[in-house]
Amino acid sequence: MKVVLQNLTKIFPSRDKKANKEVVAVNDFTFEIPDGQLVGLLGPSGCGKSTTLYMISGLQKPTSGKIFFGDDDVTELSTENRGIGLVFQNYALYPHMTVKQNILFPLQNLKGKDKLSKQEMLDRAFEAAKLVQIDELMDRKPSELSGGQQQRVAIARALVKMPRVLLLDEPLSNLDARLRLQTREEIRRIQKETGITTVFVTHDQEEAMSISDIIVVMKLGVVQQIGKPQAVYDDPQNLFVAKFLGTPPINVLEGKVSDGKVYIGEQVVMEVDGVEDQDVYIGIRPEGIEPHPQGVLECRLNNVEIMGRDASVVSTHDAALTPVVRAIISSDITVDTTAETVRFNIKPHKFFLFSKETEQRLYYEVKKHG
Amino acid sequence: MSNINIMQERNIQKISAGQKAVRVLSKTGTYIFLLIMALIVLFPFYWMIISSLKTLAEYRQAVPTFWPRQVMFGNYVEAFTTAKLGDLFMNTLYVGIVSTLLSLVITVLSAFAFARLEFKGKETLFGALLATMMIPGELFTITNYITINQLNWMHTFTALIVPFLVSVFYIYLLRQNFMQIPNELYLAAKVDGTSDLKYLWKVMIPLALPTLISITILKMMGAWNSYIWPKLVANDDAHQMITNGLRNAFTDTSGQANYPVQMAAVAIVSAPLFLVFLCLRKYIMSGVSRGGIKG
Amino acid sequence: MVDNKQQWKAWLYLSPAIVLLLVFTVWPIFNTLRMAFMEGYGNMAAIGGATFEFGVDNFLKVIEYKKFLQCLQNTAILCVATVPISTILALLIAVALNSIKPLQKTLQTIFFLPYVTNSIAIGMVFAAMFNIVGLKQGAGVADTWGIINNVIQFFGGEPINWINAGSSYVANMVVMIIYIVWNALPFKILILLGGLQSINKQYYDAAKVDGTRRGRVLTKITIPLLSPMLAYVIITGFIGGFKEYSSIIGIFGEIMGPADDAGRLNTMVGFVYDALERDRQGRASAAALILFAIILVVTLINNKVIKKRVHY
Amino acid sequence: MRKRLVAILTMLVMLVGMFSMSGCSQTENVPNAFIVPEAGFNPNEEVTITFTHTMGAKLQDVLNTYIEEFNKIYPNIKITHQSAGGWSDINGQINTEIAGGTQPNIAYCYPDHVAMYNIAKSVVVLDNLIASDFVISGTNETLGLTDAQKKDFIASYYNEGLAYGDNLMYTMPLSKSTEVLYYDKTFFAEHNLSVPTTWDELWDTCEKILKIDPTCYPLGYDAEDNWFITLCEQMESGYTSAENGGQYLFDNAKNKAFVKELREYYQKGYFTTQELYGSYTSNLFVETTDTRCYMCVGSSGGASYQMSNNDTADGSFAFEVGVAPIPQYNKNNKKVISQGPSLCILKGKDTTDQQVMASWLFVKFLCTNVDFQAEFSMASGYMPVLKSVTENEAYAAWLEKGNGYEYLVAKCVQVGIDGRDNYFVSPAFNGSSTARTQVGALLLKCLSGEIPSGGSVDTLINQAFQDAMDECEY
Repeated sequence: MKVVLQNLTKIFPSRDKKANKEVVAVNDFTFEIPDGQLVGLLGPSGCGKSTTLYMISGLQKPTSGKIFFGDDDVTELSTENRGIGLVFQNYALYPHMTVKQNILFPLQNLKGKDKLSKQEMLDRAFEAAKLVQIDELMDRKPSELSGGQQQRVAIARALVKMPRVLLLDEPLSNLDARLRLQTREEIRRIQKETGITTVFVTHDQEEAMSISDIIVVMKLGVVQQIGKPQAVYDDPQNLFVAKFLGTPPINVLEGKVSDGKVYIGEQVVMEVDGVEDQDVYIGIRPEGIEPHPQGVLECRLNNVEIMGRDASVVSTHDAALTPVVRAIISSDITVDTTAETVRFNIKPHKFFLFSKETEQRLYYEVKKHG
Repeated sequence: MSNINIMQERNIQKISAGQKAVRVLSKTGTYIFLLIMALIVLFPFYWMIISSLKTLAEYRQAVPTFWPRQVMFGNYVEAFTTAKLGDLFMNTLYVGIVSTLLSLVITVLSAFAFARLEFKGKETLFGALLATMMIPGELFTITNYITINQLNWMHTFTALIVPFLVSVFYIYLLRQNFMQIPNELYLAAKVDGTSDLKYLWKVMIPLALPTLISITILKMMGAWNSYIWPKLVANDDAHQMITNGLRNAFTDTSGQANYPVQMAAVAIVSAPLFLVFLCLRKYIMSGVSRGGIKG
Repeated sequence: MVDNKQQWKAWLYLSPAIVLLLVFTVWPIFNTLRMAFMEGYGNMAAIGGATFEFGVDNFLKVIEYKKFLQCLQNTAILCVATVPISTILALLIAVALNSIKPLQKTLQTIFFLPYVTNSIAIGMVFAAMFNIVGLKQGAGVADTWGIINNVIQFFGGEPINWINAGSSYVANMVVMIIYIVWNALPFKILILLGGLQSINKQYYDAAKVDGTRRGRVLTKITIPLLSPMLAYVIITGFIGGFKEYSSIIGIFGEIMGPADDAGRLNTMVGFVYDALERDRQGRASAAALILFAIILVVTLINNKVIKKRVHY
Repeated sequence: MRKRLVAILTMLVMLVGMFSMSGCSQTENVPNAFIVPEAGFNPNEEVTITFTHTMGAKLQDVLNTYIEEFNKIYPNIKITHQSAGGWSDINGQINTEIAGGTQPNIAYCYPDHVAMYNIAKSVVVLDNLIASDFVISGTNETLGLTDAQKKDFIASYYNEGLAYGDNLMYTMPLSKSTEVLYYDKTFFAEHNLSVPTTWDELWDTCEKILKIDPTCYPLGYDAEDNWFITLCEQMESGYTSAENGGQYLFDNAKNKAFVKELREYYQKGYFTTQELYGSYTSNLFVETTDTRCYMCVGSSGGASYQMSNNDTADGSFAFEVGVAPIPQYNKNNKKVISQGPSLCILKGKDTTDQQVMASWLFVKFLCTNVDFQAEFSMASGYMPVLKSVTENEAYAAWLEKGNGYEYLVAKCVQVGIDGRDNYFVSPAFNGSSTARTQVGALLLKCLSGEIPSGGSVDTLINQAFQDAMDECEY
């Protein structure tokens, strides 16, 4: 089932009546989620990602725009008729019901021709429980489960009625780091096994990148970029996206383009074609620079952090907007840690220019790089 | 997992229209139900008001009138002037405030002991306290009256305040509330060397504030409505409480009440209570809801 | 676990409450017991110098009373009928109130109003609403049928003699039930609405996603989550129901029944009052103790049932 | 064993009481008889006494004026007074106060209440005080009542204090009301009807009225219990007796017969009562449009409720209200019920003789002061208890005064005063109020009850009497 969002807009009336300021939570969002894909809505808090999710679920009504499931316009359709499954951030498991009762609950709501026999319901419930590997816990109450187990129950409950679309609201935020890794793989697996079109919301870019087929980066209600995670990472369309994706974060420096040359301070770090002369922000991924005695970018060396396979060269630069300039290198490469400065070479495909005025990406062709 | 999607094959248009109709209908139904119930609930209140505006003769009529033929605002003036409302009000306020404060202290200490401390016979004692709630209190009146008399408390505010300082019900309510505050907080406070009282004051009381406010309001309403006991132990001018003052002021020769004036007086003294509810509704609501629901 | 310091502290904190309870609750209870076992005890008579023998005569007298069963029956019927009706009605109102936005606060305030409305006024209104004035025996005519009968007639029904001379027991009981339910509503609505507002909205969103019908949301989600509140309301409702007395005076006056059948609607507490009025404290105490035993048993059963059902 | 003891004691008390009547020595052997100390009342010793009543604000004003008057004679007696609320309140309050030993010195009372206080032996027997010829120094007054004062009391009111089964005097009458027959004088004149004086005449009149206005109730009777008790008294058929701690005598053939008769008249539509009608019958009486009633028996103290409307176009009254004594059964045994507050003096173990005597002096003052009696009567609409009040100028003028509501009150008072030789009070003992409630309910049941299937009217009546007796004797 593909899901189409057409010019979706949500405006909340201002809480402060005197100020009379409206809050635009989602602004003109248009997007088609292909059938069977796992889509991550990504952005900092307040970016409208949850609102979008709730509009897809039907719990909130869009101010304008349309939502289609397949070819059906479901904009006016209420939640219960949309055939979705929703997993809440804190799971919303009914505390007075056992796991089994929780999972059975959606099935017991079915009526008319959808109505199932008791045995069918039980079979389906166990099937769903097996899928999320909680079939051992069916008679426990939610309060007797760990966070990860509760999460699985919530997913099972959302899946058991075979929804057309599965929606997950910050599914991993209540879990500890190890569980988070494990569960996100689990979500991925389940989604692939069921083939249900799935949308999930997260503020953790790593999480989104690691399991999504497609990610949607949002900021202040406006979609910044949509695409496959790697594509977005490799080709950010603006400074925000570049900064938001990637750990450690991208290094950002101030610079300018003059006469086809890219300057950081007085240093020319690259020569490019197709960019007019202007002040720019320069984004360089940590893996996009490596120490080289003749490197084009000179920074003051702070220290080198060895993290097993990789090492991280931490340095500073006056033009940097980020507190440090970081390079991720293979730990095989040795760096003279006693030196005052370090020079880097830059890999052109990890080197992005953004207009200082619009923060939009400036595309260029490399003429020469150091 | 079976791949039959049970949610497919639906006539979206039809469902869409249907659900809208259902929504409108159910909203309308809800409002109609609430408004009808509200009217039923309001009726006696309305009656009190119109009764307070009738003449005694009209009030006694066989066929009650729904709107006074002759609107007697004079009843309100009479109620206000005959009954020395000012004095009554101050007495009631004094008793209400003092008994509320003392009662809160006693209730908080007891509830704390029952909720947090371990001691022998705790369950038994608590059970016994709850059992006392089931005995009709009217039986206690004479014994308590004799006690008050022997303590030489007749015609004092003490007699109005002390016998009702302990309410098992409030202790129960507050204990339930305290029990919901995680024990870790108490243990942490102990580790930090915080004294019990400081902990109570800094942690428990702020967390239980809505309940304490509810107790305050119930207690004040109690002072407002108490009648039989004050009449017995302190019905002199210096200590008379508002309900007693109202009841006594408007009787005629045969000991019959002049109801319209009495109703006017009741309406006058109900007003402050009503205002208090309006202002503190939020606290009252959350105070009574703290019975043990987890979010 | 139980260290000495805590023991000592606990009793210290409890001491003000315990002292006051001993003086103003336990001592009167003890006195009640004493009077209950003194045959024919009367306070006035005691002051007058009469002496009384120890025995269970008071209890026997209570049970021998011709209308004792009637009192018990009235009390039981009022309890059994009013507690569920008022609880369900209060629940429906609270749920409805919780589900609306415009007017919610106004309506909430209205439902609280009876709290500050004087009880004298309420009793009189109810009596006036059901009272028939000038009923001609057998002729089926009256000067005024009362508002309730007017409504019945409007819908084409036959007027009913609710509370006047010649009215039936069933009609009397219906009036009492309506009155008591009405009286009990505000408190229950307040408690239940407070409870509802503290339930996490996500449970309802979750239910909505699953297409749960309103009725099922109520029975499967709201009621279980509200169960501590409901338990509280039901238990206090029963205790209050067993103590029912003043509401009957409110409608029927001191004779506790329609004019031609005094005492038909008398209750256990009414019996206690009657005995007190005739200087029969012994009998009153005995009856109160019997009542206490009954309430205790019912509450214990209640607790048992509720423990099973209540989710905490 | 105990019963016998009680019986013997009662006998003894009665014997002593009879002796006291014949002799003039103080009654010493009565348990709570007050014995006037030889030193008598000391007018120089400060004494405070308390007085609990049910007066509203208006009457309290009158009372305060006369407390001042009283203090001119006895400046050493300080009187504090308070209202206990209504009639139903004062009894319970004083009961509790007696239990705590804090009863007031003087209390408003009805006979039922006194009977209850008397169980605790808290009521001062007044005989010795009344008989005392001790002259209070500084005044020319005796402590007791002079013969003239005694004679000035309307005898039946005065005798109410003796209605406790032992011939001892417990209360002094303060202010009284009775039942009177209100009738539509305009209507009676128009149709040439005469005011009935006996029940037989009344039923005839009812029949005539029904012919004129078939939808009316010719008679309305507000208080069912009073009716039953009055008929018992008029027929001398027996109601209750205060002897031996109280006896219920109403379950007899004569009473059953009159109840059966009343049922017939009720079924014919001759009358209605407050409970049967569903509202005060005075409302029917003053009504001029719908169902009417042309005669109404009600309290003389409730005259204001019997006044016809003056909301006609020209402000005149819709009809003139007449007031007459209630009908009698036997013209040689005229009986009218007497109601209204009396005063009793209470004592506890801490009460001093000085307090009792001071209380007595105040009670005596209120009951025998013509000016107070007149003013109280005018303020309350109740009747004075002294014959000479009618000679009081202000009072006479008030009785003469001719218009509206006050006129009607005055007329009621006049009828009440005229009938002063016929008053009775029902005996008082612990349980007499139960009897009152029960006969009221029993009358209603007999009037309107359905005849049980397979039985007759008599079955119904017998059952009703039996039930009432059971309740009384329980």
